[in-house]
This record gives sequence, structure tokens and C-alpha cells, in this order.
Amino acid sequence: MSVYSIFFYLIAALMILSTALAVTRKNMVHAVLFLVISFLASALLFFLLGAPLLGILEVVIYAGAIMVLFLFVVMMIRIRATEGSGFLLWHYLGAGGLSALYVAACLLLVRHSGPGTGAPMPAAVAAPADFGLYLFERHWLGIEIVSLLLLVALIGVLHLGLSPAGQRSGKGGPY
Amino acid sequence: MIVPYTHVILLASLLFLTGMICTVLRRNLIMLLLGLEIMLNAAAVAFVGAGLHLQQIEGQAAALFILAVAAAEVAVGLALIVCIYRQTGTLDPECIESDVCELE
Amino acid sequence: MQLHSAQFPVLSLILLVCLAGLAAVVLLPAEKKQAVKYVSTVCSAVTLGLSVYVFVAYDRALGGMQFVEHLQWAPSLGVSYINGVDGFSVPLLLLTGIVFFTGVLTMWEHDLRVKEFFAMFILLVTGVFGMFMALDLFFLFVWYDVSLFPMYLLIVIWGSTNREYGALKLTLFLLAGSALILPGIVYLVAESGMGTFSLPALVNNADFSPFAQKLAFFLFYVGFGILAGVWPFHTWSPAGHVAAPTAVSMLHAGVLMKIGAFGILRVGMFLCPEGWAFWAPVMALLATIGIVYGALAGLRQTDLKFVIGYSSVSHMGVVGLGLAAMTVDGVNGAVFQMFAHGVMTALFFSAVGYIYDKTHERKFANLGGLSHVMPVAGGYFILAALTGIGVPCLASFWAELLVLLAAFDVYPVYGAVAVSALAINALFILRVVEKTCFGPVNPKWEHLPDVSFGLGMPRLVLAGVIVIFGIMPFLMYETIQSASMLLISGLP
Amino acid sequence: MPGASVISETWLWAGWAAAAAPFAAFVLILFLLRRRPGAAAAVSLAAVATSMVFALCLLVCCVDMETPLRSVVTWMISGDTVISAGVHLDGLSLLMLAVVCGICLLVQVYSLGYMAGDPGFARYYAFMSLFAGAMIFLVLAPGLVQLYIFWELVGLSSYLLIGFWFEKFSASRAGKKAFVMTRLGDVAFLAGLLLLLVRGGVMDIAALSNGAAGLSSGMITVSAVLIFGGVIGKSAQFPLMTWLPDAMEGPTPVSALLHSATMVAAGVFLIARMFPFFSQSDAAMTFLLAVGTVSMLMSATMAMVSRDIKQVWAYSTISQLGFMLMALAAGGYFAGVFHLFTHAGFKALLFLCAGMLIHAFHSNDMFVIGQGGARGLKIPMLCMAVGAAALSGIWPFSGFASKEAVLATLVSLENPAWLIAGLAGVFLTAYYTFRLVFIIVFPAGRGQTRAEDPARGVAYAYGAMAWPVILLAFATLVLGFLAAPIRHWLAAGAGAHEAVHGPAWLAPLSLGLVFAAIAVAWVEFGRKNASQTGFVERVRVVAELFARRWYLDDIWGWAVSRLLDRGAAEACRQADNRVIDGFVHSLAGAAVASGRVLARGHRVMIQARLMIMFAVVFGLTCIMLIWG
Repeated sequence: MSVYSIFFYLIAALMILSTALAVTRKNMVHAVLFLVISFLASALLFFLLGAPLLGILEVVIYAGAIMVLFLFVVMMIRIRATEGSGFLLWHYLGAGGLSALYVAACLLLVRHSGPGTGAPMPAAVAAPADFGLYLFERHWLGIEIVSLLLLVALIGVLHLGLSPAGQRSGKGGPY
Repeated sequence: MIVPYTHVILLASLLFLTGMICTVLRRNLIMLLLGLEIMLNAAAVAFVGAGLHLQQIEGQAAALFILAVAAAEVAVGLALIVCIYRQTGTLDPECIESDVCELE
Repeated sequence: MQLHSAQFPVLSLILLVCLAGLAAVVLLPAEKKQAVKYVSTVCSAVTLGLSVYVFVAYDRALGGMQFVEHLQWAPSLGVSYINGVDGFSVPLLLLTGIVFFTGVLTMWEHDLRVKEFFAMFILLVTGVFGMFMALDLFFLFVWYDVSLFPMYLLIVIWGSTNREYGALKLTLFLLAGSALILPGIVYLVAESGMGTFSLPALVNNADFSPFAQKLAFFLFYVGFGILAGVWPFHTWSPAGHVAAPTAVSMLHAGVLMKIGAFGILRVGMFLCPEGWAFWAPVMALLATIGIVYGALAGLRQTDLKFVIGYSSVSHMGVVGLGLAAMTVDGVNGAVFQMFAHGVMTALFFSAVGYIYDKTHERKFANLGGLSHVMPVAGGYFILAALTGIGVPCLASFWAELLVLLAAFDVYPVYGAVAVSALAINALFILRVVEKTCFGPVNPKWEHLPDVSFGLGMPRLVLAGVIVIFGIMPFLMYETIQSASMLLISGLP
Repeated sequence: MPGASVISETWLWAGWAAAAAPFAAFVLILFLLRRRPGAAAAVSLAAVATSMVFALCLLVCCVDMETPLRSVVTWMISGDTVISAGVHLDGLSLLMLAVVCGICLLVQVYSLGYMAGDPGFARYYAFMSLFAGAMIFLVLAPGLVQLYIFWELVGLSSYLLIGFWFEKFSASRAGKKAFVMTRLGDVAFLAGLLLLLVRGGVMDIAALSNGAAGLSSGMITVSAVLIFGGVIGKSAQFPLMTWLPDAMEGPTPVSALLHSATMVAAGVFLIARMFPFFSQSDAAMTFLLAVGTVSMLMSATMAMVSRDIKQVWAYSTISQLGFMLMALAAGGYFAGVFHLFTHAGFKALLFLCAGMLIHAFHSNDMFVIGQGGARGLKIPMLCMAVGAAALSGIWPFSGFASKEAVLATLVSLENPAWLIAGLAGVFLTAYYTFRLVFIIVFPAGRGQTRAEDPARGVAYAYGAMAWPVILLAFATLVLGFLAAPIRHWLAAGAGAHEAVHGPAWLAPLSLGLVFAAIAVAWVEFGRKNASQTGFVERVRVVAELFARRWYLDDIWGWAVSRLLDRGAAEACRQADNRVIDGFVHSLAGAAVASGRVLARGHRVMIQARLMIMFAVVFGLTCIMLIWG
């Protein structure tokens, strides 16, 4: 077992733990903060798996921008910590069944996985420069589309934020 | 030499499961969105792992796109949640179906 | 099925004239109502002329499919544009031409959304023409549906009593029929393994198993039978007739119901003779029930149009009985009955339409003495009624005679029952005539004008057709015979 | 012999022309002369006169004809079925043609006076022409289908004529009743005809008669009985008799036309036409005999209590038709046909006289007419007396000869019951005939009405009405002596080997019965201070029974309104509304309801939906992995 693999298991444990904590927190601020930890850990994992650019982006976008946005919204609307009444029993049962199904699907996938998946993977690093070149050579269209998507999202968010909520509920609206 | 590919996938699937449970079992729209983020992240992890396993840089490209889409999605989703909250005063997904809520 | 190509694509010309008329009507501004009417009249007159030409020029001695046009349309799907007429479709083309022309003239005083009305009307007629001449199953089905869907709008927008209900019922019933026809067509095409929708190719070369024939014929019989008013799928027809405006009722009862019977004949009987033989007893039973049932149910109606609607059910039962007999006489009689009943019902509805336009009253208990007030309009009404009763020397007598003859030959019991329905028919139609046209004049209607020459024209044409073919049935039978002999002799 | 064939072809053309002329007149009047009554009447009269001239020419020129002449054209071919039209000239059809044309012509002349000034004058003549044409074609028909077709057209034109004054409810209803009831019989006729066509494949009457069709005897009986159904309807026999008295709602000349020589006689004519065919089945003939007898007696009893002058003649028409059918059914071809001819003459005479009286006194009630001073009108009264004498069967009037022939055929039957019934009919006929005559001639309150001017309101076109009546009276006097030539003439038609003169005791017996009946009528109605109530009317129940036509109308009314209208028809209507539409509606309802259920499924929380979505995705994954 190499150092890398020790790192991997540590990071994995951290990720699962913090994600589980995040999911179960009643207080949403705590939940968001635990999730930040989880995302930071996954950024580490990306470094470990040879994707430094992605790791940095993960820190900047996920753990940075997105989670801050969450935090912002949570703080802004100051929701009561208590959630509404829980679910009926069948809902929990359904969730259990769903999980079982999921696990089954995963196990089946593992069984059907191709050769060489059990062997340790070789380490390799995609240098940010190579990665960028590759992206703009092979995926320039996708990049453009994604940027357009982001622009659209931006405009949409602006529109949603500008519309006075009270009037939007009525028929027609101001526009 | 790092861990086997299976372990990375296992990690991703556990993350995905957590996210899924979060979306399905929390009665809070924001937490629902959080669950979605977790699942997207799990997918990104799986992609990066697969890229390493196959020695292909393609996996990282897919992960990048996931990141971008997640960002857009979160922005719009949160804006919507804010709007909904302003209108209904609640974040309980059940109450968004207004007539269901009125029955209570 | 022998094909004789056309020197000149007269069939497509009919469709083209219809489409040109449709385009012209659509392009005209909505305010120019008179122009719209003139365009429609010209269009219908030209199609009538062309259909008369087809009727006259059809070579009776030669028989088979004539005026055939063949164009590849979508070879990868096996769809081609084939038109052609035989002795069955020639009379029906003529019928469509007549009813189209007279229907347009009947609506001459119509004043609500004229442009849209005539556009829909012409579209409907285009579908009907196309259906009667199409020899490709795909096109046949498309034309069939083209002729169905304007009906909904025509009834909902321009209809009267209970029109939403009537239109919806009609549309749902007929679409249910389409839903059976399409699988039937696709099934047969798939079963043939030839990958073509061409009817002549399928008829000549495909070898369907008996099971496939039985199944497909059943689908066609029920699917088209709904449109043909086969008992017990007939209830849409009285409701639809009542709701529809006059010209639409004329076209609907006069031509559209014939499409159903024609579909059974063209698709079902040509493609699945064994299925036909298998289901014939059931057809005969349902048809006989329809004949008696229509007459009986008509006896209790109070609305003029309902009466005619139920008499249509009864008369279409005659068509069904003739087809079920599987003899030359039966098929001849059935096709002639389609023609005769079409003209008769058109006359009936146009006469009723005139009465309704003037009085706004369709409960015949409130009418009365109209023969005194409007002798000519009343005369047309009475003539139509007499045709409906089956008085000799009027067209439908010959049809009923032959159908009953065939029924006596093949199904004596059904034949006897159907004959006895003639008496009930006479009772209920004469009762309506008595209440409407005879008796003391209701002072409310005393000053109504009689039908003018212009408005009387379409009725005169229809009445003339009834009498001409009533006195000279051989004109029609020679044509029909040329097809029915081939059909029957080709039976296994 | 080419010359002969040319001549016969000419006659055939004459036959066609005789039939076609009235049709042409009908079309002409209907389309061009609707607003010109004078011209319409002229055209119609000219057409009928043409037919009459042709008929007489044919009668004179074909007198020594050996075999029937016929000209047939194909009307329609369908498969193996050939339906032809044509004219068939033999003794029966030519005589009948002459009688029909003669009566039509006389009635049309008479109508000039009777219908003068009616708003529907032109229409009247149009229908009259249609009727005449249809009747002529019927008479000349060589085939059963043609006969049926014109049989129906006769029914149609009678419908139009009976309901001529359609503003009256009763008139239009009577027309409808006539049409529907005869139609009921025609249904049976059509069934029989189709049966013959299907089984035998032959429609030609001559071929049917000489057994060329090769039908089994059972089939002959069945089809004969079915065809009798048509006869029963058309000739107003039991149980379809009640339309005829109602049909008196039409104008009187119409009654005279319909109920003497033409429409109702068509039934008898059909039997005569197909006599050899029907003779092949004894059972059918016995059935016919029974029907004729029952109708004859029943309607005679009805005539005994009626106050309406036209009704009496209507009942007597049924009765006499029954008499003819009895004769034919008993094998008396000549007797039946001869009675048909004589009856045509004197019944037309009686109706036309009654029409003159009605026209003069504006009432159908014989008591009113009598008190109005009808005896002052010499021509109608004298002629009516002639007609009444003929109807009763008094020598030397035509009725005597034909009635004796009928009775003679009845004597030849084994069962004496038929003869007794026939003699009873003779008695009743004489009784009700002279009851009517005495009531009119010797009204009860004779003294008071004398003062009134008998010719009041007679300033009508008297001549147009009088001349046909006088001609008919003359014919009635003469026709009885023409029995022998007519018999010779008809002999070619069928194996006429029946007795014309019965045993020696028959004529005195029947004459004695007639005079006894007249004496009874005289005692009750004729003598001074007579009570003017008949012996039947003294028994209330019987009088009621007769006056209400043996409740036949009630039975039919009940059958139509209860069984048909409120029974079967209502059941069908309800079935339509409840069962079929109910099923459709419930189908539609089920579609809507299932849509609601599914919609509710979609309204659950997003998370449940999300769960379903996940489950489907993973389930599919599992399935693909397991079976993929």
C-alpha cells in the first residue's frame, strides 16, 4: 500500500463522513459548512487522481462560489431550523427500497465491470496547460455552449430576482 | 500506484447514495438542492477516476462540464427557491402543490 | 384487379380543382362573402362536371380499374400515389359531385363566417373525393381522416342543437374507428411481406392466411362500420346529423356514411375475401337489427332531423345486408343503395334545412300544413320521404329490391324481417310527412315564402337524380355490375 | 306471316302509348301547368281520352286474337336477375284496360263539375293522371315485378288523392292509413314475390302460370298466401279492411275511382291474372275463400248501421270485393272477373250519384240528404236507383247476371257453408242498399221539407256531372247481357270450365232473398210513419259492434299505439339512449375518471416522483444488466 493509497482512504473517509453529517444536519448553515469540507476533500481527491486543474476549480467553484451562494440564501431567508412534519411511513419504506435497488444495481455493475478494474491504477497527471489545450482543441463547441448556458442562467436569475414576487403570483404580471 | 478503480467507483457511488437520500428524505428545498450537488459531485469523482483508469483526459473534460452545469443549475435553482419562498412563505416541497397544502 | 391507365389524369384533376377552390377561398378576404360563394360554386360545378364525365366515360364493358394514375411517392415506405376508379367508386364519385354542388347552393343564404365555412366544406369534400379514388392504403387512410376532421369544426362552429355534444360524440366515434382501421392496414401490409401499401399489388399478389384475413376484416368492419352507421355503433349519427348545419348534414349523411360502407367494400372485401365470408353472418345480423331498429327508434322521435337520422341508420342497414349476402345482386343493391340513399338523404336534409331556416322549428308537432304555405318545398320533402319509404320508380326502390332479393336468397329469415321493416318505415316517415306538411296551417307560418327558384335549384337537381335513376336504374347498374361481377367471381 | 306481325306490333305500340299518355300528362301538369287549372284538366282529359281510344281500338281489333301479344324490354339486369317491363295484351288485360280507362275518363269528366273552383284543381288532375297511368301499367303488366311496382304507385297516388284535402287532419290521416295498411299487405306481397324470384327465378306471369318455374307445391302455397297478403291490403279484406271506409275522406270522384274499378279492384285483378298459378294450391285458395267470406259478411253488417252515404258504399265495396274473391277462390274465374266489371260500373255510378247529392246538400248524412229534398233531383235519384238495383242483384241489371254466376260457382263447392254465406251476403246487400234508398227517398219528416226548393244550390256544372252518371247507368243496364261474349273473350285466358248458370232453383232463391230484404227495408224505412230504425239498431250491443267496425279499428289502434309505438319503438329508443349511449357515456366517464386517478398520482410531492424516477432508472439498469 503506497502513500497515495493511504491518502486516498483518508480523503474518502473524510468525504463520506462530512457528507453524511451534512445531509443529516437540521441546521442548514451547519449542513452547508459540512458540505464545504466534503467538497474540499474532493478537491484533494482530484489532485490525487491527477487532475490539478479540476481540483482548483472544485475549490473555487464548488466549495467557494456555490457553497457561498447556498450560505447566502440560507442566511437571507432565515428559515426556521425545524423542518415540517416528517414523512409517512411508506415514504421511508420507499426510500429504503430505493436504496436497496441502488445497491443492487451497483453490485451488479461491479460484477459486470471489465478486466483490470481490481488492479491499482497507475498515477498520472494531466498538466493544466495540456488539459486546457485539449479542451479547446476537442471540446471548443461544448465550452462555448456551456458558457452560453451560464449566460442564460445569469439572465434567468436576474429576471427571477427582479420580478416582484407579489405581482408574479397574479395572472399576467407586469410585463 | 494508487488504489484500484473499483474503490474510486465505490466512493462515488456512496456519495451518490448519500445525495440521493438527501434529495428524497429532506423536507426542505434547499437541502434538496444540496443533495443534487452531492450527486453531481459524485458523478464528477467517478469521471475523474475513470479517466485515470483508462488513461484518458476525456474524463476530466466531462467533470469540467459537470462543474459548469452545476454552477448554472445552482444559480437558477436558488433563485427559484427564493421566489417560491417569497410567494408561499415555506420551503416544504409538499406545500408547493398549493392545493395539497390548503387541505391541511 | 386489372388496371387501365388514364390518358389524362382526370381523377387528380378533380382533387386539384378542389384544392384550387380551397386555396382561392382561403386567399379571399373574409368580407367578400359573395365572392367566396361564387368561387365555391364554380369549384363544385367543375368537380360535378368532372365526376359526371368520369361516370359517362367509364368503360362498362371493360370493367376493372380505370383512369389509373401511378406515381412513386415514398418508395422506402412502399407508399405510392395511385388513383383509379371501378364500378363501385364511379357512382360514389358522382354522388359526391352532386351533393357537393347542391350543398354549396343550399348554403347560399348562409351568412356566418362564410369564408371559413366554405373552406372547411371544400376540404371535407376533397377528402371524400380522395378516399373514393385512392388505390393506395396509406393515401386512402389519409384521405379518410382528412374527410373526418373538418366535420368537428363544421358542427361545433356552425351547428345548432346540442352541437358540442354532437360534434364531440361524432369525432370520438369516428376516431375510434380510425384507430381500428390503421392497425388493420399496417397488419395486413406487414403480413403480406411485400412492403407496399398499394392496393392492386396486395390484391393481386399477396396471399394472406385465413386467420389474418379474419382478423383484419373484423378490424375494417368495425372501424369503417362505425362510420357506416352499423348497429350498435350508430348513435353518433343521429346526434351528429341533428347538430350539423344543413349542407354538412347533407354531405355527412349523404356521402360520409357511404365512405364507411365503401371502406368495408374496398379494403375489407377486396383484401380479405375469406374474412368477409367468415363475418358475413354477423354482418347480416347486425344489418337486419339496424334496419328494424332504426325504423322503430325513428317512430318515437319528435325532431325532424332525428327522424331522418334514424331512417339513415335503417337505410344503411340495407347496405350492410346487401354486402353480407356476398352475391352479385347483394353487392349491386348495396352500392346502388349507397348512391340512392345519399341523394335521398341530401334532398331530405336540404328540404328540412329550408323549413328550419324559415321557421326555426324542428319539432314537427309544432309545424303543420306546410304544403299549403310552401307547396314546392313541401313537395321536395314529400318526394324525399317517398324515396325513403321505397316507393317504386324512385331510386332507392331498386336498391332495396335487389338487396332484399339477395337476402331472401342467402338469409331468408333476415330477409323476411327486413321486408317487414318496410311497413314500419312507411308508418314513421308518413307520420312525419303528415305532421309537417299536412293538416291545418299553423297561423305562425302562414306568411312564409315558398322556396325561390335559386334555392330550389339544388333540390331540383337532387329530385331529378332520384327520379332519373328511379326510372332508368340500368344506367347505374351496368356500371356497378362491371365491378361486382369481378369481385364475386374472384371469391374463393 | 309478316303482315300479322306488323299489325300486332302496331297494337303493342298502342298499348305502350295508352299507358304512357297519362304519365306524360302528369309530368306536364306538375311542371308547367300548376297555375293553369283549365289547361291542366284539358291535358289530363286528353291523355285519358287517348288511352281510352287506344283501349277501344285494341279491344275491337284484337277480338279474335289467338295468343296474347306481348312486348318486353329489359328494365334492369343484375347478375342473373333480369327485371323487365312491358305490355301484355290478352283478353283479361284488354277488358280491364277498357274498364279502367272508361271509369277514369268518366270520373275525370265528372270532376270537372265536382271539383270546379277548388284551389288544388291542377294538382288534382296531376294526381288523377298519375293514378290512371299507374293503373294502366298495372293492368298491362306481363311480369310480377312490374305489377308490384305499379301496384305500389297506385297505392302512392291513392295516398295523394285520398289526402287531397290535406288541410283536414282527417283527410291526411286517412291517406296515411290507407297507404300504411295497404303497405302492410304489400310487404307480404313483396316477400312472396321475392320468394318466387329466388326459388323459381321467373317473374313472368305466364311462365309462373304454366308451371315453368318448377316450384314445389309447398313453395307455391307459401308464396301464394304471401301474395294474397297484398291482395288483402289492396282490396281491403279482413283484417286490413278499415282503411277503406276512412278513405272516404277524399273527394267523392276519387272514391268513385278508387273503389270501383281501379285501386281496390287491383287485388282481384291480381288473383285473376295469376289464376292458373294460384289454382295449383288448394290450401291457398281455401284461405282466400275464407278471407273473402269473412270480409264480405263483416262489412255488410257494418253497412247496415252507417248513416254516412259514402260509408255505406265503401262497406259495400269491401263486401262485393269479398264476393269476387270468393268466386275466384271457388274456381270461378269468369264469375269473379265478370263481377269485377259489373261492380266497377254500378259502384262508380253509386258513388258519383252520392257525390252529386253531397255536392248539392253539403252533407254526407243520408238522413239530412233525404230531409233536404233529394227526391227532387231526378237524375241522381233515378240513376242511384238503377245502381242500387244492380248492387242488390235484381234482374235485368248487370249485378244480377254476375251475382248469379258467383253463386253458381259457390254451389259447385262441396261444403254448403260457403253457399249459405253467399246467400246471406245477398240478403244483407239488398237490405242495406234499399235501407239507404228508402231513407233518402222517403225521409221521416216528409211534410215539412216539401216546401223547400229541391234544386237549391244546384247551380253548378250539372251537365259535367250528369252525363257520366247517365252513361254509367246505361252501362249498368246493358252489361248484364254481355256475359256470353265476355266469357268467350276470357276463355282464352284460363281454363274457364265453370258453371255460369247454377241449378234452376238458385236464381229464384236469390231473387226471393233480395225481395225479402227489400220488403224488410220497406217496412222499417220506406212506409209511411216508419220508425226508420233497422232491426239491428234495436239491439244496442250489436249495433255498437257493427258501427265500430267489429272493433277492428280499436284493435289496430291498440296494436300500433301500444305494441309498436309505446312497446317496441319506445324500447328501441330507450335502448338507444340508455343502453348504447349509456355504455358509451360510461366509457367516456371511465376515461375521465381514470384520467383523474392518474392526475392525482402526478400531484404527489416532487420527492415521491423523484423516488419513482430513480427507481425506474435503477430498475432498468438492473434489468439490463441481468438480461442484457
